[in-house]
Amino acid sequence: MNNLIALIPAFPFLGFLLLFLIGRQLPKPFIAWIGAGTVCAAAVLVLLLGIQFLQAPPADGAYTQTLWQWLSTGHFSCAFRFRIDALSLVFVFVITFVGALIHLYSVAFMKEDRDYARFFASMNLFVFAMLVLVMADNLLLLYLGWEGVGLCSYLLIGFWYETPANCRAANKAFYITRIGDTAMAIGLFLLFKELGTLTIPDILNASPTHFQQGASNTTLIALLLLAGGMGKSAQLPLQTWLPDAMAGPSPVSALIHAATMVTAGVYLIARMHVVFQLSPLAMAATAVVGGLTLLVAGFSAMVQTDIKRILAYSTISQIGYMFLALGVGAWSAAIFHFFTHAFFKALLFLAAGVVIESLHHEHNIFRMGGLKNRLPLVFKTFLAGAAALAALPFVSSGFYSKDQILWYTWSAGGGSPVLWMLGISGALITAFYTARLVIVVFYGEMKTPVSTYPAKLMTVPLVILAVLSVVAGFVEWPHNILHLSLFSELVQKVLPATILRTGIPSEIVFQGIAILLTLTGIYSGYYLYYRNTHVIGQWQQKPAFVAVRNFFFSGWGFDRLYNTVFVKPFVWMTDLNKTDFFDQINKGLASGSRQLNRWFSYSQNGSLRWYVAGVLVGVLFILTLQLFV
Amino acid sequence: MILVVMISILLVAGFFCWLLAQWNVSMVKWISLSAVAIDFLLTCFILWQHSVTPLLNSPAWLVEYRADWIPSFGISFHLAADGLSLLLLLLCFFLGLLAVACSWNEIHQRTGFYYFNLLWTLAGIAGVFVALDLFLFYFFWEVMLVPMYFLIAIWGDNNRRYAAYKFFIFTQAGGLLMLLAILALYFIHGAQTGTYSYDYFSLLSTTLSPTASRWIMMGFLLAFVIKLPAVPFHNWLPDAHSEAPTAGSLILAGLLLKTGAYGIIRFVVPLFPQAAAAIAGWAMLFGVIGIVYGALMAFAQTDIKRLIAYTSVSHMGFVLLGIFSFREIALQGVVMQMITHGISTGALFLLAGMLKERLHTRDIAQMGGLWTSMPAMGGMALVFVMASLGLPLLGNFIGEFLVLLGAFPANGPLAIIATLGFVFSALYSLRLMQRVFLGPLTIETPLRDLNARELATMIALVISIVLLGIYPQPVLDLVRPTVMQLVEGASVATR
Amino acid sequence: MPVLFYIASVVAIISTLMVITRYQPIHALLYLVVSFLAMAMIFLSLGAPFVAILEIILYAGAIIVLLIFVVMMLNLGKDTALQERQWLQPKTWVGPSILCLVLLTELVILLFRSPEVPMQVKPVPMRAVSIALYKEYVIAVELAGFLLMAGIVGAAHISKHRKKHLHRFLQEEAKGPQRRAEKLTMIREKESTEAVLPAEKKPVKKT
Amino acid sequence: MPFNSQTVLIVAAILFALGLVGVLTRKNIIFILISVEIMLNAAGLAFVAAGMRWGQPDGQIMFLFVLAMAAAEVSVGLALVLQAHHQYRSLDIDQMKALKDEVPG
Repeated sequence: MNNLIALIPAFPFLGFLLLFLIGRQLPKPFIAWIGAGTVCAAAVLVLLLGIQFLQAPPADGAYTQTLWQWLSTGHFSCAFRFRIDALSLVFVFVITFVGALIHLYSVAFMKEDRDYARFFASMNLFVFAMLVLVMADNLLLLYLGWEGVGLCSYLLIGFWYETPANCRAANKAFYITRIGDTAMAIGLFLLFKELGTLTIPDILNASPTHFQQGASNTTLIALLLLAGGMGKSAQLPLQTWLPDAMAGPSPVSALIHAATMVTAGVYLIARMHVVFQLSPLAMAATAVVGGLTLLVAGFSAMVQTDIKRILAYSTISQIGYMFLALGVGAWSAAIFHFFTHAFFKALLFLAAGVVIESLHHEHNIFRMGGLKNRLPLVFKTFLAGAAALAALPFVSSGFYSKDQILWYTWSAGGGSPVLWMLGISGALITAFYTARLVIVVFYGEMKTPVSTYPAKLMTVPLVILAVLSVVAGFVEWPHNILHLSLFSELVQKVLPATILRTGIPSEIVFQGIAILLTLTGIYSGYYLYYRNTHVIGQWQQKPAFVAVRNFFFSGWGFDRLYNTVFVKPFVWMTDLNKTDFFDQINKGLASGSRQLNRWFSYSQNGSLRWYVAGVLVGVLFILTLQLFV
Repeated sequence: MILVVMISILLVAGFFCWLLAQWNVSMVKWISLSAVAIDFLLTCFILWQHSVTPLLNSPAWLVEYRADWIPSFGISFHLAADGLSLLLLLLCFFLGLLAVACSWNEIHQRTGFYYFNLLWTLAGIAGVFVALDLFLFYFFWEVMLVPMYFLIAIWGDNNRRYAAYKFFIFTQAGGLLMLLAILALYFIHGAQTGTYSYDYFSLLSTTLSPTASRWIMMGFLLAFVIKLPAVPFHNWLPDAHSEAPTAGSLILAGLLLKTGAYGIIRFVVPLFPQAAAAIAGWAMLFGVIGIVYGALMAFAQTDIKRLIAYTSVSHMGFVLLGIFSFREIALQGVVMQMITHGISTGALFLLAGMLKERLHTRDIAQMGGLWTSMPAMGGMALVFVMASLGLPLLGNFIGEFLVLLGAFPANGPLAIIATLGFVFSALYSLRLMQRVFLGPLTIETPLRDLNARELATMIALVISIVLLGIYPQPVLDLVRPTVMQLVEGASVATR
Repeated sequence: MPVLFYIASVVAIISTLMVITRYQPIHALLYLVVSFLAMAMIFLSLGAPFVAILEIILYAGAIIVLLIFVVMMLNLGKDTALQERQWLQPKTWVGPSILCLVLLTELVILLFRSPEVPMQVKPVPMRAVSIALYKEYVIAVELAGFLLMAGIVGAAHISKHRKKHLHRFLQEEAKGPQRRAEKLTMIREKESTEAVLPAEKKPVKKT
Repeated sequence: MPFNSQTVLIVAAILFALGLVGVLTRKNIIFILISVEIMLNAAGLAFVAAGMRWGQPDGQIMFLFVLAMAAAEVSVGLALVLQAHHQYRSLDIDQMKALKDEVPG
């Protein structure tokens, strides 16, 4: 099996190569076979690998395969080496499995598109890059995947490039994540300076002895890596790109901007957990960033009207939960939430894609409505996903993962009541906006007629994901209910177990509060948007409410802030110096000598008398020198 | 001897091109193509020869040729190539092939003289990369300059006279400073040892007073940073690049700039290790300024060739930063950066030339949505735009990453600022991509996508940049002895 | 002898002063003859009879005659005198004169710096001059011959052309044969159109 | 005043200065040529005087060369005068300024 793990990324890469080189000449079915088939093959391979891993774990906890020596100079050396341990396995599984489903979905979804080959080429490249990211044995290779997924995200957000807004969104996504990437690159340089290696196992082994607990350089490295994660995972303050990234096709949003790429930050922090653990400050920062983000994004999600933007803000918010969990030291809880979130959020996006396509590319939820009976299968699957997002108790996977996080935010080593408060209010908001979304879209009267119905190839992935959204949580139960924690047992081969503080109220109290708040949120959504819709209408009369709503709607004004603080001054500055300041110096030199030439030209006036006088003055000068020397 | 053959093939073929153009123009193209191809194969042959024996154990100088030229002044015809030189020769002939190929249909007037200039410029560049006699080096330095001037001044765009003058004055000013420095070194060395010689190896042993060494080094360094170019001596570059014909831009960006970097590596640091170490901080600072400033300027440009030209300024900043950090990793990165920048920027200029040929404008405001009509060109452009913003998997990333990795221990704050160049490079690169290929289609006239010749050149470039990105180890091994010597020399000096 | 010298010098200086202040060219030339004759006297008083004779023959004879010829040929008379009279106002000559005076003063001061050596007038025989001329200075004599030859040929050449000719560098550039042909046809067309026009509008002269 | 070599040279200097004044102040080319002749003659006097100071013939030989040069100069100069008269219909030196540099804009 060791020699096969390189095949996992190789399949999608092969697909990319074929489609990139000869894709335009191929008929569409061929493209679909190549595009989806390669990812499916990778998924099958991962399933086989996973079964083997679970049955007979490798001796050192990881499969590794070295392809070739990439770079070796001085005491720096890096190889194309893949490594799959338990943490990577979870990610690889999600990427290939969800990826395969989304590819199948896209075969039908993108059928009418002119650039079919380009779409699948980019998607395959993305899967390849994402796999490289999570399978990388060293941080340089990880960075390769990291940038690769950024490129694919750029390409796919701007897939319909003829609309300028899409290109702007793509550029914005790339720029903002690039800021995080740059911070991460600096972190890598610092790590290399300190440890002399970028190989992940070496770093994890050497860090505890090399770094001191809480030393400033450790904190710096951890914060820089965190910044990288913040960029990729759309966390405060680098979150503004993700809502705009919804300009891409829905499968792209599902795969890249919900299930996989945006969780790369979570992966990075989990991967580098040893470094983070050495720096309490960085851990606290991670938790605070996550906590704030989940609230900020949750509030924005409450007032959005575009179905995909709601989901985008909810994604930011859910990743905020993961960061929160990472920050308090609940490593496995974060990964578990990633696991469940990947299913239900991909499901929600795919279902939203179906809805949007069925309604003539209508994005506004207030022009939808009453779809429950028209698209019953979509409704059911969407409901499963929404339940998981809202963390409906016991029957949804989201409940199990989120409940664990909420419990640990108070009880884990890095936890605190404040963080718990953040998390729990986020849960309330999440439940509220989820209920709002479901009710506005699927209940009430129909405002736009359904024009097309989804193909079978689109509904099958929905069903599979819906089932997973329900059952994926059953692998890990709260300890006070059932002692079944398959997931954390697997992940804890790599990640440290969560350390609980002492003297904490019983877990059941927290669960009760969380369930109560979730139900409250759902009910209030139901009340405001179904039972008593005029209440909202009354509120909208009040200017204060409208102001707050607009503030939330604009994503807390971050875009405007960045526009005035960074973008406009930057553009102004570059425009100011468009003609190159240094060129002016040279031009000045040139015109100075030209001016001298003009002055001397006056002496060249063609008059013989003047020339003779010049000679005379020269002679006088020499003679005068003679006189006085 | 093989080095002499290489250079003389180019020179002789250039003459033939000039003479035969009256009778048969297409023969001229084939002559120049085959001359460069022969040189390319010869370089490959040398590399192959030395790859049979393990490279790391062989002496640093792989090929050497020495003959007296003007013995009474101690001037010899001394050519030698180590791994670095061979690598740059390979790049030189590779880009030379592309330059000949891309001017195939572009040049219609005075074709013979054009190819004469092209080949002589290439010969001059090749000579610069292998000359080990300082007089000879200066000679080749001028040989590459003058034909380049003609290339810009005769076959350039509307504002070609201005650009050509500017190019010539800048480089010539630097060249004269270098000549002064060479002479000073020659006389000081002669006064010390009694034997007057321009030979590199004998001059290496000159002991200079700190003041003399600083001034002489500044002479060399100025010539090279003008060529590189480093801010604030970069102004000739945007004009020259944007006005030159496509092949001219290709050679300027791909090769001429590399002669500056090569000069610093080969002459400035080994000849004046102490003085170089003393100004290392400043040089790195100017490198970083170049990175940031070039990127900002590139962002503001609307002329596609000027934009690419400023990206060169930005990328060459990494070279300066890397060289003066005196770390092995950084220097390896510098070499990678030189090679990959030659390829990627050369490719971008080729693309700009193709766009100019089709649209008759260089203004990106008039372009847009070209992907729709030219998807193949768009794909190629995407690859090289990504290379220029330092995407891993492509060669440029290796260069920049190694430079920064090596520069980090030498000067942390500067390296951090240089890393911010990643963000800026993303800004200008994506802006270029978006303005030209994305967005709504603005041009109604049907445009021809890449033809077979263009596709072949672009694919050759893509393959080389990807190969360098995923397997750069041969390059690193090849230049390792050179780099090690440099690092040792510098470390002795700083101690 | 000194007395002779002083008298001759005074005559020379005065007559030269008259030369440069005359308005009529012919008057100036006549004063110039006087000046040259006085100069010949000075040479004689210095003991250089050969040079004195040459001065009279060549300067006062040949060169002055040439100048007079030209003055007569060009008929430089009252008009020239009037022009010069109008020109020679104090404001035009004061400045240059002061400059020259300064020059003279400086020269004199410099001359008096060196020790005064009384002049022993000891005639150098013509024989010695001739021997030196054809022995040590023979190449210079040849060169002087060349110079005179070139002067004669040049003078002949320059005075031969009557028409106003521009140097070829100054002529209009790029006058290829094709362009000239175009011009010719243009001119012909013009002439043919003008042939239709009334006679008085025709070009008067054709060269 | 004693009869020194300086005295002779002073006379030569005075004549030279007078010639120079002529060149500088006159307008007609003929006058300028005449003044040049005066200056050449003064230079010749200086040569001769210097030669006599040492009792050597070299000064006189130099005078001969000056003479030859003056002859050539006058012949070419007068030819030019004739030519100028033909082309400009005038001998005014102030009208002949073809060598004037055009001041770039």
